[in-house]
Amino acid sequence: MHKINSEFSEKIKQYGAFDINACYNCGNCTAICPLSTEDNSFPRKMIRATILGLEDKINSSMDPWLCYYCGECSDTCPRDADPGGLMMALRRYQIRKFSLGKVADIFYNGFSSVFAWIILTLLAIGGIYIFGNYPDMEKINPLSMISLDTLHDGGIIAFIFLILLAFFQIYVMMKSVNGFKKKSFKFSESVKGFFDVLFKEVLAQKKFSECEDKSRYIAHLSLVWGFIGLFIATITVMMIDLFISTQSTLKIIPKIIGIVSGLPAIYGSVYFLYKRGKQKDNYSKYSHHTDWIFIILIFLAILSGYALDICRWSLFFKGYYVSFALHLIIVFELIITLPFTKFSHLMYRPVALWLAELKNKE
Amino acid sequence: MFHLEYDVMVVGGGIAGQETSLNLANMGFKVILIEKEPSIGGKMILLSKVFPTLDCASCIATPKMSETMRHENIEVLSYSEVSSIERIDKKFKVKILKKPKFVREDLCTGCQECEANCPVNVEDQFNFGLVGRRAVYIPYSTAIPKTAVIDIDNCILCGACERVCPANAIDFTQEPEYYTLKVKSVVLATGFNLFPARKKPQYGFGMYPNVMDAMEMDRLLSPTRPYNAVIRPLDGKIPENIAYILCTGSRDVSVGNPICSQICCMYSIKQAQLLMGALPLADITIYYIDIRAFGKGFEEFYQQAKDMGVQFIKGKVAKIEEIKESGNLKVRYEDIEGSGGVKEMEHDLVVLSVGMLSNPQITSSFKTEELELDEYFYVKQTDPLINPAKTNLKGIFAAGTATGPKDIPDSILSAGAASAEVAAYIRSLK
Amino acid sequence: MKKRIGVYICHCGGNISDYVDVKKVMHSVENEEGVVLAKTTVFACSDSSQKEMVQDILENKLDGMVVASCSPKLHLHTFRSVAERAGINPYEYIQVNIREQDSWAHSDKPEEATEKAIRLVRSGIRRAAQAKPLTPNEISVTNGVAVIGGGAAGMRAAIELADTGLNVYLIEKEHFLGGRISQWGALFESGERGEELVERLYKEIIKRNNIKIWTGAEVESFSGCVGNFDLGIKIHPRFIKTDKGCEKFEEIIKQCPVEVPDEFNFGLTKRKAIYKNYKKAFPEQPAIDIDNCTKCGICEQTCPEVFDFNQKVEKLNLKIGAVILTTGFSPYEPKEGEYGYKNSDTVLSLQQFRRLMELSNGKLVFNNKEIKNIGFIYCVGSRQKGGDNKYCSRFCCTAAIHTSLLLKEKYKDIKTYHLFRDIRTYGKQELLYRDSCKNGDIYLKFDENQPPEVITEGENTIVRIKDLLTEGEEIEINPDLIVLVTGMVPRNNERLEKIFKVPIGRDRFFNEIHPKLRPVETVIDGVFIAGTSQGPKNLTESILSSLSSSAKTYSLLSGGTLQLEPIVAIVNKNACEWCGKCDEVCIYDAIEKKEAEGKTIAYVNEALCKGCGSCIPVCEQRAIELKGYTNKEIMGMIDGIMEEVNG
Amino acid sequence: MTEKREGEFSPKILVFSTNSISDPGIDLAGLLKMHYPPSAYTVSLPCSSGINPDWIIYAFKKGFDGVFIAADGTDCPYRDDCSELTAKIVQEAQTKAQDIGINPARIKMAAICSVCAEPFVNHMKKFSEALIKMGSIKNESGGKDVSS
Amino acid sequence: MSWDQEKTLKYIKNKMKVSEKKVEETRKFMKIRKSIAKALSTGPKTIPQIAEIMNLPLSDVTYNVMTCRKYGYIEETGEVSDDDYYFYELKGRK
Repeated sequence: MHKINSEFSEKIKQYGAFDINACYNCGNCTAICPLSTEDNSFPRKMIRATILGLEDKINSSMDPWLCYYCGECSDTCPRDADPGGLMMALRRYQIRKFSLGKVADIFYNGFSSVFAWIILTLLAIGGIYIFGNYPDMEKINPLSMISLDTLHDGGIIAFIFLILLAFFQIYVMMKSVNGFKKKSFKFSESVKGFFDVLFKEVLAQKKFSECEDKSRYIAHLSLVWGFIGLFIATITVMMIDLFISTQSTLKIIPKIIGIVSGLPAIYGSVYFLYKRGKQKDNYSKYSHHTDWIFIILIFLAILSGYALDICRWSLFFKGYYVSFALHLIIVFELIITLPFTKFSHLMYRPVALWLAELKNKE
Repeated sequence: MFHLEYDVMVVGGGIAGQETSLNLANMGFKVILIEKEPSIGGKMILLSKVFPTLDCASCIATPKMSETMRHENIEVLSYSEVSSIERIDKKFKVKILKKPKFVREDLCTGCQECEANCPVNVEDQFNFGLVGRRAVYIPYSTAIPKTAVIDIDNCILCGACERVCPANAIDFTQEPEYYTLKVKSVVLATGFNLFPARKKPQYGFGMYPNVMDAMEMDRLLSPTRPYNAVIRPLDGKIPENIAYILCTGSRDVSVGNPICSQICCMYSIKQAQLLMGALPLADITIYYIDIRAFGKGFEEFYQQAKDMGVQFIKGKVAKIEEIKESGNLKVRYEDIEGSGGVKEMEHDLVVLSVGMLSNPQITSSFKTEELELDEYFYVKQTDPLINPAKTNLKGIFAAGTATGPKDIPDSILSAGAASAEVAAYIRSLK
Repeated sequence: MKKRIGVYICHCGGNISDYVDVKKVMHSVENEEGVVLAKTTVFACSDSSQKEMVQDILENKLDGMVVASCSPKLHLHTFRSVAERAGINPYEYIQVNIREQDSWAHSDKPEEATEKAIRLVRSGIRRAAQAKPLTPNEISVTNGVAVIGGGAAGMRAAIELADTGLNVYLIEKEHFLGGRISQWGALFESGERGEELVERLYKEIIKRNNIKIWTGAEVESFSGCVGNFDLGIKIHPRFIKTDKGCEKFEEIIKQCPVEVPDEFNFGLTKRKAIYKNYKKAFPEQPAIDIDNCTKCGICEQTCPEVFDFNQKVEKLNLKIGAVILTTGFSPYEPKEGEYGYKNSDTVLSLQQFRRLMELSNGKLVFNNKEIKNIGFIYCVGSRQKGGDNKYCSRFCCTAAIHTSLLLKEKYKDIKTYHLFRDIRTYGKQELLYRDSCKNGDIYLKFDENQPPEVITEGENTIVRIKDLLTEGEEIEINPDLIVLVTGMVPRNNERLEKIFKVPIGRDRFFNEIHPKLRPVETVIDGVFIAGTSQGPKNLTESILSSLSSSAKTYSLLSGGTLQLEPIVAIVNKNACEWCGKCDEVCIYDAIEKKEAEGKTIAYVNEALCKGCGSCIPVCEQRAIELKGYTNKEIMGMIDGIMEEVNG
Repeated sequence: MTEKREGEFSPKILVFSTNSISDPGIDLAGLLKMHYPPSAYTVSLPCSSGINPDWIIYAFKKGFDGVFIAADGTDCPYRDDCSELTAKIVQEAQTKAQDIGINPARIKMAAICSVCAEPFVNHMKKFSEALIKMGSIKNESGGKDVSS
Repeated sequence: MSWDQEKTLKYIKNKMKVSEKKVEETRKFMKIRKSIAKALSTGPKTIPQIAEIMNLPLSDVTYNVMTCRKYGYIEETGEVSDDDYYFYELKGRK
């Protein structure tokens, strides 16, 4: 027995999906969706749940994470109800819903998010100011600005914080989507499913590739691979610093990885920035401010990374340290807000895919 | 034969135009009927049978057509177009272009000897390209006037027709003729255009031969059927499993037509019933959003189809894929009321129940004023509740599907209404 | 003189020739006596075939013609006019039905169907051989049309007919014109209100001095035949003179002490014994409901000159040429307990609800409760599986959705729930459905076998529905008011049906002859139907049919004369020995006693004779026959069927 | 077609129908492709109350095995008492038939409305079966006059 | 009815040119017609069988076979193959 809550769809409209009420339940969106399957079909069921305000159904659904917003559903919707837009809106809704202590609310409210980002930035600057030193202006040595130990400790603290939060929020999500109820999963299947998702979806982005518009898939894949590369490069540099020597020539390897991975990442982020700016395709017609902040941060993170290297080569020391500080601030913000912003799809989506995989196995 | 002045000019010789002409002629008005095709009859004459009574369309249409043609108060100009309408005082000066048929109507006996000897083959527009026709042709066996016409764009000027014509009716010297007439009133019964199914690329119409539109299916089922059987256009196979996709091009903003065409549900149900008769072993599935069986006897007709075993599935088909080896088609839909979820079903023939679009071509003929259209380019009814045939222009009336989608009974009623309004208008001029 | 007969056997595209060997039929009959020519044709009804027939008749000097094709219901007139054009008397044309009653009925046995066709065609030939030329009777017609029912359709028809120069008698049962539409409020498409529309029509009507209106009038009798009917009407007194006005009617109505439930508002309010349906109802004078009047005399104190309590029931006899029935519909009245109707204070029909909307200003209040949530349940009384009303009422989906849009416009935060089976907003009405969805109205779909359940507990009403759009899950709503979207049912018109002898369809509405060929005509010549008396329609559609029937009426009467069917009884003067039995049995008073050639015989008044033939079997002398169905013709047909068929 | 052998006897039925009610009903049976014995032949009249009993006897004499009157019943457009009048005609014809040695059960009447396709088909089937049991009219004394 | 027939054709030939493409298409159709006739000369065949002999896409064959049927060159035998195809044969005429 469900009761109707017609306020709910109004609430969802804060996150986009303004036209969803126009839906007349023809099922075209579900049927055109290349990712929708017989056992796991969306988005119409989500539309229905939203219009009727069946929050349980929405809270317990993984569907928002399985959608890549190819936009075909919205392109062909006979009522112009933008079903894809709803899936995005529901994602935003769920990020809030699953976040610890509703912290994500801060970032999803236009008003409070301004303060949050300012405070975070100030915090980062303050951190550098407190824990850092005045850098060595004679040569380029990032560690002269902020010590290896500080970085190391900060990094570890951030990672522990992140991992705890991630586990907690994934736990919240799985509980919410009834992921734990099905005790019938076999352990071996779970593991296999995990690797399937890791290789097929995280690394190859197979589902994304099923969208009609392949350019988005390529851009996203570039971004993912670029990011993984950059991440590896950063970690490796720190590892070499920590365990070998800050002067080790080995550092050339992560440097090259970094420069090479930066390129696809730049391509990907520019692509999305451009598309969102142009607002032509359905998925880019409407951008929530959180979408903008996320993509801009990513872009700035990579850009500041490149600026670092450019300054280093051009021996523009001041520029180097400023970029370094900027890079640190942005990376800090990205990492620290990961569980509460759009970035969190990095953790939710693989889990959702994994759960969906296991569900299909039943 | 030709008066220079008429009481009424009716534009369009479909069922609404004929009915309007006949009504007015029976009241004693002089009517000139303009039809752009070589034969009057419009779309109805091409149909097989009509819902919900399952009368054969020709049985209803042909007597009306011949009565129209024969009526002493009606002058029919076929293969003609209205090129201009100008208001002069209380009357209209209209210019009509009579396209050359290159066949003398007064001599042609309709023996089709020319057709038998013409070497050219082009797609037959009255069979929607299912078969070919000659460059000289009679549109269909029930055509009125039943005289041949030469499609000069496709003619290779071999002269075979001219040589064999026993009546010496071929005349290549014909030129376009312009007539200037005075009329007191004009009725626009210009009908509708079929939704071009190609505009819905997900359905593969034009790409997959076994995806056809419903008008083609109606031709396959009609007494003058081009295949003499219901078989697939791909390979001539007798289909066993036929799908209907309703709302193709209707109720669909993505193709720019959010309104309902109001006939597709019923004609699909009709075709399903006819197919059950023609192919007793075939399975028929109708994919629908809402079944709109609203007219007199329609709901009962729908229930009858259900009882006959036609399967109705709620869900709009989103796309169709062809299976290469068999030419069969896989349709993808959400089984909303069934088990739920996306389903794929294989059919060996898919019929797209295409809707109606407006045919606003006539607007360009108005030279001294502008005819108002509605949002979807149908002629706007300015007083739909009380004077349904009235347009924004005094003396210009509309009937049939010119003002919006209608089925045949409603078109006929609207023609009746238009004739009453025209009669009142002309009387008011005195 | 022997007849020269032409025989045509139609393939009907294949409808006939697929089962009946038409060539064989042709060969079997071509040597029959009198047959000069026998042919087959693909479509006998096509223009070219018709032309060919005319030519054949002229060339071969034929004086009889037989076409074996479809049912005579379809094409008898077509071929009669072919015959006529070629100079044959149309009654010397015989149509043989080898489609409906042969090829289609016996498609399982083609050989036997062919044999049957041969026998049938032969019987047609025998009949043609005996057929006599008949000439229709020309009669002059009365310039007058009665329109029965003063709703929108009737009023519109009256205006149209008056414009053609006919005298129009508009007869309305109630004391006020306007019918159902005046109860409705804002109308779909233009937004014009029903009352305004009625006013517009009324003002047009009174401009025309050839329209006579009788309100409070009932039809008593109807006799005569097409072109010259007698219509007896009974006019109930209004007790107020319609030719006199008074400024203070409103006050007078207020003063009246009597209060009775107001039918016009479906009992939602009370009215006085002196009343108007609504403030601007037409005619402008109020009427007095004498059954409820206490004759206290208070009303007479103001404007005494307009009152006339001595008015009596008046009977009139109108001479008319034709009649249009626009008697409208009744809203479906749900059964007690149907979705809680009458059992609960929270359940109304759509028609009642529209009145409630009309009557409320500011807030929407019912039973002292402000209405914020409304549940509409569709298809109440329509598309019934088990019940009487199998049909779809056509207007109600749009009406309910339009209502919901109006509500949203007027009361911003009202919520509506629509429990439907299929949404049938056909044509441009789809746009209303779209707008309603966009407004946030919620649509829930139920299966015909699992209708929603209405549970009422005092003030609280719960509706449970298994929503097919949400995987059949049970959804509960808690509306303040439930509106049953009730369709149209035919009016309880039994008396009128009897008087006019109009045929009734399966849906119990008046039935037309054919929805496409003759959509506003009935089997009774000169009796037309229009509007919702014929079946559910929205206003525009009602007007379409009303105008159509006006056009047909005008065509019928405009000539001043009319040709009557010549199939009437005929008396063999020699055999008749007046016994009066034929006169006794004839209900049309067509038989008269007459002295002729020295003896008393029966005489048939051809204008009154309907050609039923009831007089034939009662005549012991067998002195009376029916033209076109004489003994010779019938027996000839029997002979034709029974002669052996030679391979 | 040659004379049918005993085993294949298909009784010939003459059906009197009415132009506006029962004939369309019989048409509808065809329209719906419902099958009934093809040896039933219809002669349509304005109204069943106008059937001359002599025609029925004549039909028997010409070799019809049965006569079926598809009356209008209450649907008659001419008169309300149509059924009663028709019943009287049937009675008269039955008496006459009996007088000349024809089984009166060979005359049957039923109301067939304009949509009564199915009832009509059932009547035809049953009547045909009943007539098969009665055997050919030629075996009855009244059916002697089979001249042609 | 006394005009010179040849003249009317000449008249239009002077007025308009026939594109080579149209003539080519007509030739092509004649060829197809002949090869359908040839394919059927050995006995009745179904459309897939004709297509195999003619080596043309199925849908083109259906269109052309049906056109030939319409103009009375061929007709169906009335028999149906096991896999639900009609057989077509040459008609006496040509």
